[in-house]
Amino acid sequence: MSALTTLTPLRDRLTRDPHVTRLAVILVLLLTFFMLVKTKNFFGIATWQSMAVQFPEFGLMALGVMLTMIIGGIDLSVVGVANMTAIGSATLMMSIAPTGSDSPQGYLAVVAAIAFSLIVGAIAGAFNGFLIAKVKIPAILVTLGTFELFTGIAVIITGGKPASGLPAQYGEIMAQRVFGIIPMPLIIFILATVVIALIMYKTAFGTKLYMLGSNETAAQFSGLKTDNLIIRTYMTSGIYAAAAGLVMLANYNSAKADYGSTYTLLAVLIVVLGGVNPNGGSGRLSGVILAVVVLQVLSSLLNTFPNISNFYRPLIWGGVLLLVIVVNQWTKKNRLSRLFGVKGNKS
Amino acid sequence: MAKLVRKLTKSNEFYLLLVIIAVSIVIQLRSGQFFSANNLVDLANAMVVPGIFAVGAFMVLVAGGIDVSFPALASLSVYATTRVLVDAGYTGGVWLPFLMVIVVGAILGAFNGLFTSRFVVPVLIITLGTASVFSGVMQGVFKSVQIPNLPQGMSDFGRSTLFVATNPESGLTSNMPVAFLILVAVVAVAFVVMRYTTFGRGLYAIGGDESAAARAGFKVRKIKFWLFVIVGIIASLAGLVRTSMMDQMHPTNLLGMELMVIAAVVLGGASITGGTGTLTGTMLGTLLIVIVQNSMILVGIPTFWQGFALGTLILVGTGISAVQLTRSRKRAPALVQG
Amino acid sequence: MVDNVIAVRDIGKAFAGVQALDGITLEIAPGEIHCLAGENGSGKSTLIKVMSGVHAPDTGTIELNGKTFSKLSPIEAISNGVQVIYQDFSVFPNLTVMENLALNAELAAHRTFVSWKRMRAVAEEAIAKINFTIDLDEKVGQLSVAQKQLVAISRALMSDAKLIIMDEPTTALTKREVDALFAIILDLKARGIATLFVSHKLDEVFEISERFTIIRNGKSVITCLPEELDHATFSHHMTGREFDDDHFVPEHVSEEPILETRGLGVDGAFADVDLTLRKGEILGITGLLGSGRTELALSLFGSKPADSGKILINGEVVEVGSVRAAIAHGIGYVPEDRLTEGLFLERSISSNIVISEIDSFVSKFGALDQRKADAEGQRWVDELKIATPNPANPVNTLSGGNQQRIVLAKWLATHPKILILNGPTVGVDIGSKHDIHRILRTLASEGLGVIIISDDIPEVIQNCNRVMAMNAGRIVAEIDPRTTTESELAELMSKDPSTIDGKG
Amino acid sequence: SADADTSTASGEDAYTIVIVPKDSTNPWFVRMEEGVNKFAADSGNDVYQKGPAETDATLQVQVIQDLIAQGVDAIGVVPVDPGALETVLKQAMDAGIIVVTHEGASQENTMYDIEAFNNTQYGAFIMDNLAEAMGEEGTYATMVGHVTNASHNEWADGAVARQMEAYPNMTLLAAEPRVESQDDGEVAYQAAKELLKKYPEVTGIVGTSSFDAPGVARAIEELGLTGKVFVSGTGMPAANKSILEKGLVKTLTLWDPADAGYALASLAEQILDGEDIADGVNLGVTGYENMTFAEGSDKVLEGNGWVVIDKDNVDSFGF
Ligand SMILES: Nc1ncnc2c1ncn2[C@@H]1O[C@H](COP(=O)(O)OP(=O)(O)OP(=O)(O)O)[C@@H](O)[C@H]1O
Ligand SMILES: Nc1ncnc2c1ncn2[C@@H]1O[C@H](COP(=O)(O)OP(=O)(O)OP(=O)(O)O)[C@@H](O)[C@H]1O
Ligand SMILES: [Mg+2]
Ligand SMILES: [Mg+2]
Repeated sequence: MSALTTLTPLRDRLTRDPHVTRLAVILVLLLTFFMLVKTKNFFGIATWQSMAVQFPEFGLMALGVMLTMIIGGIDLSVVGVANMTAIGSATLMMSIAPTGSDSPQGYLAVVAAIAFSLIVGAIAGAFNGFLIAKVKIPAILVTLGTFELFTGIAVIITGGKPASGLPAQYGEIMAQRVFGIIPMPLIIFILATVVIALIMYKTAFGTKLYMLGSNETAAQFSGLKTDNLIIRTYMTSGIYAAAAGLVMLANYNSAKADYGSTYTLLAVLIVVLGGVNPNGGSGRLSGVILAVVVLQVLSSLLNTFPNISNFYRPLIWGGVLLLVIVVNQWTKKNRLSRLFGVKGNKS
Repeated sequence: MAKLVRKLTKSNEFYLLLVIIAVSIVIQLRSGQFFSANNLVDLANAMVVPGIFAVGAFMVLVAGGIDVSFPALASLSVYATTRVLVDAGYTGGVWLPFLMVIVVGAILGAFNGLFTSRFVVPVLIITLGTASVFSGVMQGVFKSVQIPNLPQGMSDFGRSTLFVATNPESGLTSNMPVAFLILVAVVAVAFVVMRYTTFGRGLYAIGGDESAAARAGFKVRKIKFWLFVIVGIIASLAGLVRTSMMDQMHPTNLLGMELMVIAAVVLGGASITGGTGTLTGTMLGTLLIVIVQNSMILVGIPTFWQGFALGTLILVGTGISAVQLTRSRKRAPALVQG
Repeated sequence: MVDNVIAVRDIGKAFAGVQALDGITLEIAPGEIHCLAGENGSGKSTLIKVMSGVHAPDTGTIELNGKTFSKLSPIEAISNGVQVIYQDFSVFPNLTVMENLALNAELAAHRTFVSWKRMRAVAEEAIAKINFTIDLDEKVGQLSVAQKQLVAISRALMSDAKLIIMDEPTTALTKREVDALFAIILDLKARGIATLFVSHKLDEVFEISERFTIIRNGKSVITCLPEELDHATFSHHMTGREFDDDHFVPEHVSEEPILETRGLGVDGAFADVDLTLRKGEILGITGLLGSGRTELALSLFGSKPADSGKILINGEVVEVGSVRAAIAHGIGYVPEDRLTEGLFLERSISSNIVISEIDSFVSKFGALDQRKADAEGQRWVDELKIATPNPANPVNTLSGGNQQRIVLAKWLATHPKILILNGPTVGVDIGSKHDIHRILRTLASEGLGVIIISDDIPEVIQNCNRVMAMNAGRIVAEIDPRTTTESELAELMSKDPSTIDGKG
Repeated sequence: SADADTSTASGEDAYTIVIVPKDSTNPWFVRMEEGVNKFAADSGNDVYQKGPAETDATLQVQVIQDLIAQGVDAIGVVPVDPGALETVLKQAMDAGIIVVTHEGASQENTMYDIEAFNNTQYGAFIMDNLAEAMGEEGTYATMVGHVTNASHNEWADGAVARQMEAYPNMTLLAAEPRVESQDDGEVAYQAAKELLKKYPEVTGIVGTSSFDAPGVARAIEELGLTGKVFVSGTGMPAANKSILEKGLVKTLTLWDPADAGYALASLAEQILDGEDIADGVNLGVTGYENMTFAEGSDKVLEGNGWVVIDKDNVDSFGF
C-alpha cells in the first residue's frame, strides 16, 4: 500500500517531466549501442561492477551540488570537503588503530572515522552556509574560497603526501560485495539517493528548498527561516561530499589533498545536465541520477575503445549537454526551424 | 559632498580599494618589497592575462550570464593558430597570429553566441557544454601537445618590453611587457563600448530585464550573439598573450582559470544575476586576487600554508565588502519621499 | 471619414490550450480615449501585446498607418507610433531613471553611440512633461512601485506616439497622481494622440473614457459610449454577474482590542503611531506613497521591526522582531507586490498555498503528508474559487486576480487572528475585487481583525468600519467612512502635513 | 601499417598489453607512446597506451578499472600517485592481470616496478649539475610541481641529501625550502621572481617538474640575473633547446620516456611468457639491458637510463 503510493508519484514525475524522459531515452539508446557494439563487455558483470565503483564518488558530490543549486546557489567546495574529511578520518583511523592493532580495534576505528568524517563534512558545509546566509557573500565566491581553504587544510595536515596505511578493516568493509555482486560504493550511493529523495519529496524541508530557490523574498515573507534553510542545505551538501570522501578513501586506500580535482566541474555538469535550473527553484532528483548514469556509461563505453583517446570524453559530454538543450527547445517549439527563422512580418 | 560620501560608502569598489590598500601595506611591512618599482611591474605583468579574461567575463556577467568556456576557447584558438603557423614554418611578424586568433576566437565565440542567443537556457549551462567541446576538440581532434618553439613573431612579441623597472637596492630588473598595452587597450575599448554605445547599454538592459529590453526595441538575440563573438576575441587575445609570453604553447595552461576569474569579477561587484558591475570594480577585484596569489612567498607564507591563506583571503576580502555593503544599505534612510 | 490610428480585425490568439483571443476587432480613432475592459484573464494584455508586436496573432490583421500587417515587431509598432506602458512597466531595475527614460530615444534614432548629456536632457524633458520630480541618477530598482509606474509613463509619453496603450497604468498611483495622468491624457488628446486604457478602477474608467470595449473570455462583448452604461451594467457586461455597493458594518466587535500599538515608530519612515484593532473589525489605513503606510505594515509584520514604541496583542506587550514572531502571534500579511514578495511563480498552486503552514503537515517522524497538504491546497482553491484546472499547475499559469487569491489563501491557511493586507486588490478586476472584499468581510464576521492598507479610496470607504489617514509618517486623522466622503479623505491624505494638527 | 599490425596480432595467442601513463598532453607521455607503439610493432602483440585526460589520480584509477572490466592481459602503469592505485591494482592482480609499474617505487600492489634509475640518485645527480653551475657555493631552494607529487619530492629530497654530504659551502634556503610550480610554466615563473626578490641570497633552484626549469629561466633572464642564478631540473630536449642555447640553463637531465615505455611493455610480455625475472634482466632498450633489483627490494628493478642534455647535444636526441 505505502509502496504503491510512493511509486505512483514517482512514475508520474518520470512521465510528466519531458527533460527526464529525454535523458532516459538517451540512456536506453546508449545502452542499446553498447550492447550491440561491445556485446562481450556489455554482458560481463565486471563492466558494471567497475562502473558501480566509479560513479558514487562524483555522484555523491553531484547530489550535494544539486541541493545547493535548487536553492539558487552553488557548491564548488565539495572536492575540498571530500579530501579534507577523508584525510581527517584517515588520520583518526590510524591513530585509533595503528598498524598491528587487532580487528575489534580496527572496526572501532572505522566506525569512529565514518562518524567523524560526516560530522566534519557537516561543519564545513555549515561554514559555507553561514558565510552565504549571514555574511551574505555570493555562494560562488564563498565556496571557491572554502575550496582553497579546505584543500589548504588538507595540505597542512599531510604536508601534501597521501595519508595511507589505513586499518585493513576499512578496506575490508568497503570492498564487500553485497549478495556477492553489488559493490559497497553503489550501496552507499543508493542509500544516499534514497535519503535525499526522502528529504526532497517527503519532508517539509524539501518543499521549502524549492520555494526558497524560487523566490527568496517571498520565502521570507512566508515565514520560512531562510538563513537556517540555506545553512542546512550547504550542510547536507557537506555531508554528501564527506561521504564521497569516504568512498574515495576506500577506492584509493588513501587520502590526499588533490584527489578528484576534475570532479568540481563534473558535478556541476551533471546537475545541469540533469535539468536543474542554476537560478534555483526547479529540477528533479531523477534527472540528476540519470545524468550520473549516462555520463558513467558513456565514459566506460569510451574506455573500451582502445583507439579513442580519453580526450574525447569531454567532447562527448559537452556534446550530450548541448544536444539535450537543442532537443528540449525543439520539442518546446515543435519546429526547430522556427528557432532559426527571422522574426518580423515577412511571413 | 555628502552625496558623494554616501555614494562612496555604498559602492563595492570603495571597500575593495580599502582591502587592497590594507593587503598591500601588510605585504610591504612583511617583505619591504611590495612598493618597489620592480615588484609593481611584476604585478602588472601577472595581471595581464587574468585582467583580459576578466573583461570578457565581466561583459557576460553584466548581460546576466556566467561564461565558463573562455579558457577552453582561448586554448583552442591559440593552439590551432600556433599549430598551423608552426607546421607551415611561419617566420613573419606577430600580426598574422593576432589576426588568426581573432578570427578563430570570433568563430568559436559565435558558436557560443549561436546557442546563447537562440536557446532559452542559462549561459552557465551552455558554456559548460561548449567548454567541454572546445577542450575535447583541442585535445582529442587536434591531439594537442606542447609546442616548444613558437613562430618567431610570437616569441619576439612575448619578449618585447615597454620599459624595465630596476630595484635600486637589489639591482633586480623587471620588464613591463608590451602585452600590458593589450590589457590597457581591451579595458579602454570595453569601457567605451559598455558606457557609450547602445550595444553596451543593451547588455546592461538585457541583464536587468531581458523582456523589457526586447520591448524597448533592443535586438536581444543579435546583441547576445555579438557579445559572445566579442568575448571570444577577447579571450583569444589573452590566450595569445599568455602563450607568447611563456614562449611555449602549453595547451592546458589556461584551463581551470575560469572560476578564479569569475570570482575576481564578482568580488569587483558584478552581480551574478546580471545588470550591475563596473569595469573599475572588475579590475580591482582581479588586482586583489593577483596580488594575493603573487605575494605568498614575499610575505613568507610557507608553501604548505598557501592554499589555506588564499582561501582565507578570498573569504575575508569578500566578507568585508559584503558586510560593509549590507550595513551601509541598511543605514541609508528608507524611501522617504513626499 | 477619419482614418483609424490602429485597427485590429478578427484577431485570434491561442496559447498552449488557451484561446486567449477569439475574433477581436477594435478600432481607435485619432485622439480618442478608449477603454478596454474585461475580467482578469479575459485577454486584454494579450490583445495589447498583439498590437505592440510582442505576440504574433494566429489569425486576423492589424492596420497601422494605412498598412496591413499579419504581425508586427516591437520596433515596427514603435516606429508606427504605438507606445505601450506595460502592466509590469518593462523598466530596467538596474539602470538609472535617466537611462530608463532616454534609452528608447537613442534606440529609435538608431544610434551606435549614446550621449549621456543628450540622455539627461531628454530625461529631464520627459519628467517635466508630467510634472514629477525624481532623482534622475537613482536606480529604478530602488524606486517604489508608483515611482516605477511614473517612469514608465513618462517614457511612453516622450516619443512621437499616435497611440499610447496603457495596461493598468493607475494600479499603484494615488488619486493625485491619477489626476495628473488624466490631465496628461487630455493634453495628448488635444494634440491628436489617442489612448487605449485598461483599468479595473471603475470611477477612473468612467471619468476619462470616451468609448468602451468590453471583452470576456477573449471575445468582444460590446463597444459603446459611456452614456450608454452605468457602473452596474458595465460590471454586468464584464462579468455576467450583478453587484451591489454597500458599506461594511461589522456584526460583532470585541471589547478588548486584539492589536494595539503605542508610539510605534521606524526611523525615517513613520513615528508615534497609536492604533487599535478589535476582533471583527476591518480597519483601513490610507495614505499617499511615502506616507509610511507600507513601513507601518512591515513593522507590524516583523519584517522591519520598529525602532520605538510598543506592540500589544490581546493586551500584552509582545516583541515582533521577525516575520516568524509575527506569524507565531497570529499575524498574516498580504504584501504590496505579489510577484516579488508573495508568490513562488514556478512552484505549484497548492505548495504556494500551504507553504506558511507546511510544518503542520509533518508527522511525528518528520515525514511530510503530501496528500494532506494537497487536499488543503485544493480546499482553498475551491473556497476562494481560484480558477485553475489543477492545483499542481505552477502559479505563473494564473492571471493577477487569481494570483492574489493565492496569496490570500496562503495566509488564511495559517488561521491568523490578524490579517494585514497591503493593496489587496491592486490590478484585480471588479469581479475578483468584489469576491476578495466579500471574503474579507466574512473573515471579519468570523472574528478576525483585518487591516486594509490601500490608497484606493472607494475600497477603504466601502469595506472598512474605521479608516485612519496617514500623512508624512504620522496618523493625521481617524474617520468614520459612513460619514466621510471620498474627497474629504483624499484631502486629509494629501494636505501639507504642517497644516494639520495631528497627534504628536 | 600500424593498423595492419594490430589486426594480425589480435589473433588467438596475441596478448593485450595496455600502458597507462599519467596523462597525455605532456610531451613526456607523447614520447612514451612512441616506445609503446614500437614495441607493439616489434612484438606483434596488441599493445597500446591509454591514459586519463588529465593528470589526476582518480581519473587514472577509472581507466584501470575499465581495463580490468575488459579483461586485458597486462597493465603497465606510470602512477600519478602510487597510494591511490593500491586498491585498483590489487583488484587487477586478483583478476589475474599482470601488473607492472614505472616511477612507482613505493607501489605495493605491483609485480615489478622499473625505474630508469634510483630516485634519490637522480635527485643527487640534479644537484651535481646545479652545484657545478653554482660553483659549489651559495644558497638554493627546491621547486616541485605540487607538494603532493611523490617523485618530485623524492628527487628534491635526494638533491638536498646530496648537497648535505657533498657540497658544504651550499645551503638550503631555510625560509622557503620548497616552492610549488603547480606544474605550470607561468606559476614557476612568477614564484621564481618572488623568491629571488625576497631572498637575494638565492643563486640556485633545483627544478623537478618539466615546467620548472623553463619558467625559472624566464624569471632569471628578466630579473637580469643571467649567469648569477642557475636552475637545473628535468626537461625534454626540444622544449628546452632555446634556454639551453642561451645559457640560461647549463644542463638538464632526463631519461627517454620512449625507452621506458618500451621497457615496461617488454617486461609485461616477459612475465606473460612465464619467463623468470631476475637480476640482469634485459628489456631490450638501451639503459634497460641489465636491470638490477634495488637494495632490499624484490620488486623494484633499476636501470641506468638517465641522460644529460646541454647545448651541445640538445639536437642529437630527435625528440
Ligand atoms: N504567454 C502566455 N502563455 C500562455 N497563456 C497565456 C499567455 N499569455 C496569456 N495567456 C492566457 O491568455 C488568457 C488571456 O490573458 P491576458 O493576459 O490577455 O488577460 P487580461 O485580460 O490581460 O487579464 P487581466 O485583467 O488580469 O490583466 C489568460 O487565460 C492567460 O492565462
Ligand atoms: N510571456 C508569457 N509567458 C507565459 N505566461 C504568460 C506570459 N504573459 C502572460 N502570461 C500569463 O498570462 C496570465 C495573464 O497575464 P497578465 O500578465 O496579463 O495578467 P493579468 O491577467 O493582466 O492580471 P491582472 O489583470 O489580474 O493583473 C498570467 O498568468 C501570466 O503568467
Ligand atoms: Mg493583463
Ligand atoms: Mg492585468
